[in-house]
Amino acid sequence: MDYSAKVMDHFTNPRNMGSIENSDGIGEVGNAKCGDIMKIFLKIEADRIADVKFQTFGCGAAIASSSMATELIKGKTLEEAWRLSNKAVAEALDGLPPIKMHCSMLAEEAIHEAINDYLKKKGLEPWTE
Amino acid sequence: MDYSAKVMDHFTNPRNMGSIENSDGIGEVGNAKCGDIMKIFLKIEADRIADVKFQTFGCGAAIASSSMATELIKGKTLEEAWRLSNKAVAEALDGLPPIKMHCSMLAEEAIHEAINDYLKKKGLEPWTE
Amino acid sequence: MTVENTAIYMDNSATTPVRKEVAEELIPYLIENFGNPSSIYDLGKTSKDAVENARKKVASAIGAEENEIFFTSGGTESDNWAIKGIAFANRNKGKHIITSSIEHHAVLHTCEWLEGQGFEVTYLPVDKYGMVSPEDLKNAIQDDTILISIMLANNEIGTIQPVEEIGKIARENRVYFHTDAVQAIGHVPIDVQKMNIDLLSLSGHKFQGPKGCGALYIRKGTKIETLLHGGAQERKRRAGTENVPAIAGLGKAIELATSEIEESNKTLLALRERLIKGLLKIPKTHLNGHPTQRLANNVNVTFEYIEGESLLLLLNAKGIYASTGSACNSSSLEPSHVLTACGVPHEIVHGSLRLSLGKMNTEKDVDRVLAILPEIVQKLRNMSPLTPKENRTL
Amino acid sequence: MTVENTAIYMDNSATTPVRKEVAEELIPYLIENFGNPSSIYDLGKTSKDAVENARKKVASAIGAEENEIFFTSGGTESDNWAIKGIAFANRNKGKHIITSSIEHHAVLHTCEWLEGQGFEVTYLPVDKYGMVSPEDLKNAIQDDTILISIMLANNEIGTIQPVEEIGKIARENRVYFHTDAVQAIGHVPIDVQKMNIDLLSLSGHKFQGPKGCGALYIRKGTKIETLLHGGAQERKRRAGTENVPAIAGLGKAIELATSEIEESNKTLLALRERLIKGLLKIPKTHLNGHPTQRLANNVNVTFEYIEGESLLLLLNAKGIYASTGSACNSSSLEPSHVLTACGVPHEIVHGSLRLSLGKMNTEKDVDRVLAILPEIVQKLRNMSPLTPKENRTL
Ligand SMILES: Cc1ncc(COP(=O)(O)O)c(C=O)c1O
Ligand SMILES: Cc1ncc(COP(=O)(O)O)c(C=O)c1O
Repeated sequence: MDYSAKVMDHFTNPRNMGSIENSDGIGEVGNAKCGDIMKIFLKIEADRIADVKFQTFGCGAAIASSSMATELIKGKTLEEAWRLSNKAVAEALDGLPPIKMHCSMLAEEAIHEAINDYLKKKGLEPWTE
Repeated sequence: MDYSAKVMDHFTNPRNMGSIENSDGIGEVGNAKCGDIMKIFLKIEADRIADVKFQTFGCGAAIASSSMATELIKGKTLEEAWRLSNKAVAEALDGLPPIKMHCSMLAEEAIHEAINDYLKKKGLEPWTE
Repeated sequence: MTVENTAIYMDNSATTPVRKEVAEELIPYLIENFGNPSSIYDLGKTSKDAVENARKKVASAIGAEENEIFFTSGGTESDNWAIKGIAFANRNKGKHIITSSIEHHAVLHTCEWLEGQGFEVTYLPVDKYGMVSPEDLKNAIQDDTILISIMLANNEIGTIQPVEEIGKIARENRVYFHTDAVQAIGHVPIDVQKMNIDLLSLSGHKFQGPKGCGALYIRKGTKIETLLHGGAQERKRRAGTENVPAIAGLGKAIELATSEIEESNKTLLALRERLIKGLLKIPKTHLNGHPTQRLANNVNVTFEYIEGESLLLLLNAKGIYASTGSACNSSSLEPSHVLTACGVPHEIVHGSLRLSLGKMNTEKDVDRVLAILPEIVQKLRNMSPLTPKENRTL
Repeated sequence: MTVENTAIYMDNSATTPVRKEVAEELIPYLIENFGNPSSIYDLGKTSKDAVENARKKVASAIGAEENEIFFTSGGTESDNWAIKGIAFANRNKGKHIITSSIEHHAVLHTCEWLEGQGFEVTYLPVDKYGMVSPEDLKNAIQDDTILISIMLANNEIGTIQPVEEIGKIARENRVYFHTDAVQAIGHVPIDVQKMNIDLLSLSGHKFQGPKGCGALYIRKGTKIETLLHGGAQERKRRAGTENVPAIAGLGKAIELATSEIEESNKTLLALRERLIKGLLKIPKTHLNGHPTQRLANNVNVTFEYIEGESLLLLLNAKGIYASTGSACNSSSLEPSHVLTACGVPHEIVHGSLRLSLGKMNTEKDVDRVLAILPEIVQKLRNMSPLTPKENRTL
């Protein structure tokens, strides 16, 4: 597999792996049938991502994308986190094989789900764009 | 090419190669289009083949067949010579590749032609069987 | 085995290293004896002899006659030729082909292509062990059935089909029988007479022969069209300058592999059982394929909750080379059609691991794999959102 | 050159020995680096890198992009794939194919097979030098023409076609243009852009690469069907485990061959002209093919009154390896369709001799051939009933 050193590093030593008890928002995307499930746990403080953890069932790219994406949004405002694109995740990993780009998509979507879960719990309108 | 040592010997050192001035019978078969022409010259004395020569345009098997066939009929009676089959020529050569069996056919036919040429010149009925 | 000493190669169903004896057979035909077998001169004759000598060895390895063996560029070409060749040559007789749902893609995608050309294909189901049922086969045969193509042994799960029975049914119904024996050579004794096989595919690199070279056995009298048109090689049925070095190597390899089947299977079987027993100690682990009717070198298990590609990457990091049926490791992003056909649920298919043993593997290798795997599986399970609490350590 | 020292190999258009540098490139992939390029682990990666590295070299040798190069089992498969692949993929657009009457059988027999599948084929005539006329080509193009397949250089007579002009005509008429460049690689500089080539076949063993390995260049965006169905190799367009050692060797060979064209052609041209000049001193001898638009390594003459196979046998006895277009030396018992298409009378076609030069040939070799040939020709002429008195010495 043509993974960059960065991907291999984040795959082998994933950052922010695990779950958060009493998290403020959870996003879960993908399905086992396709071989990829990504679950993101957020701890929000003052509209900022105070902590983030992930659990991933999936390939090296999926795990590395989860790890990198959580690193990239940690400490950011919700809006900044929302704007994290899958391309940015892939770039931060020094690229992904074309066939694996959907893994970075999954990370973007999981973050969106988690943020909206938080907003919904707070009784706010979920974001769409 | 899968030629036997016998074929190679008769090809490289053909016996009875050449022509006979004032021959008693000449047989020529094959055509240049197919790549094989065999010409047999007979000298007949007292219904026996006193001498025989050949000229051949053709492959190794054609030349070897000519050489072997002429060897086999030299000194024989006309009837004996007539009965020389292509199989006998091929066998005497320790076999021919299947694709080259027609070359031994040619030798048989050339001898038949030459004998009939002789018979016709003598005002006799040509043989058919 | 010359992979760096610490590495353990357990992917022998994917490919194998060329054996030393095979390399020695092959190399002289690269530079010294490089003649074209079609050439009339001595240098050509040397090459032709090498090809015919190899043909003899292949024939004798499967109980065929020399003039029934045709060299190809590998298992894929052999499968394509057998199936398309029979289909095109017999379409006035019928348009129906029977195969199984666990064939190699070289068979399945060829059949699918033929469907686009107006042929009708029945894909027989298999049971949970990957076995085709002879009853199902009988029921599937139609008046216009022209070909049955069922593999001898499966490349993913190692299941060995009841080929002799299938051959008998084919013969009774006067339908041509093709078998993909690519994985079986060197593991299952083959006799095309006894097994009523009309066409058989094999591929050199699966039994320590060279890559890019295989053969198709075609029973004398079989009506089949040519796949590669051109020169008069292979008795005008398969064109192209012969790959002399590879053919010579394939001949040597099949001779060695088939003469050593008994001995080699004994060793492999012991390793296989040791490996399976150890693997099944890992919780939530299942064996795929048939428990006994399987290749002596094939182990295939699924670990619940985890995905195979990441498993392979972690194994690779430890110098262990294996393969998986996960979609994430396939360029088609489809999970193993074989495991799926065996009824393994999709989410579990992704957690499959194939360890295919070879001549070079030792008991020590097996034990090392068994020592390393549990912690890797656990690491991934701890990472997975699917893992129930009781299977987590973190 | 390691043929026994006394032997002179002048049949380089039939095949060539693998070059030392190529063998060195190739051999490590047999035993050590034997991994399957589709495998995820390091050993697979090494193989994949070798394949991609070779792909780069092939691409750069013909001015293509890497992802336009697909490895095959040789020139024959490349020709079959190009022609059948285009035909099947574009048959809704049209059923007409144009080729020439002097193509290699890999092209001609493929076209004939397609005629049986409902396609229509125009076989363009050639002039006495074996040249296709661009005017003829223009006139042959119909509304439903989907493919033009004209070889770059002929394997028997070495004639080089006006490919750039043909490419231009194809482009102007929006017809795909395939060229069989099997004999041209390493002798004719090729640029698929400048020459407007859409598909190009090549074969490793014609330029000191390995046998059983070739490539097809397919211009990006070309609508073509797969010929060998199966696994996802070669970006899902050509299935089958990659022949890694051979592919690595082919890459090295094409790099060497194309980088040395200028130098090598200079040497070969001098040898060729020396040889031709000497041969034409033998009475009733004619040069076949074009006097100048020909491969630097090709000499093809006919000697009247004699037959080629027996000529080759006598040359072989003297350690000279060559070839002929005589029917007697072909398993089809058909004389050279190329010489026949050039208008050489049948009886004379049989007396043709091809001497194709290579890297290993020297001026000394040429002179030895020129010393030996006249007496051999004379020996056969003395034996032939066709030889007129004035050409006999016996
Ligand atoms: C069962 C089976 N059939 C066919 C093939 C195709 O063989 P190859 O890749 O040598 O063309 C393989 C291996 O990939 C196989 O395992
Ligand atoms: C012009 C030409 N095309 C195609 C081929 C076929 O190549 P191969 O025999 O490597 O398949 C050859 C050589 O035999 C050739 O000379």
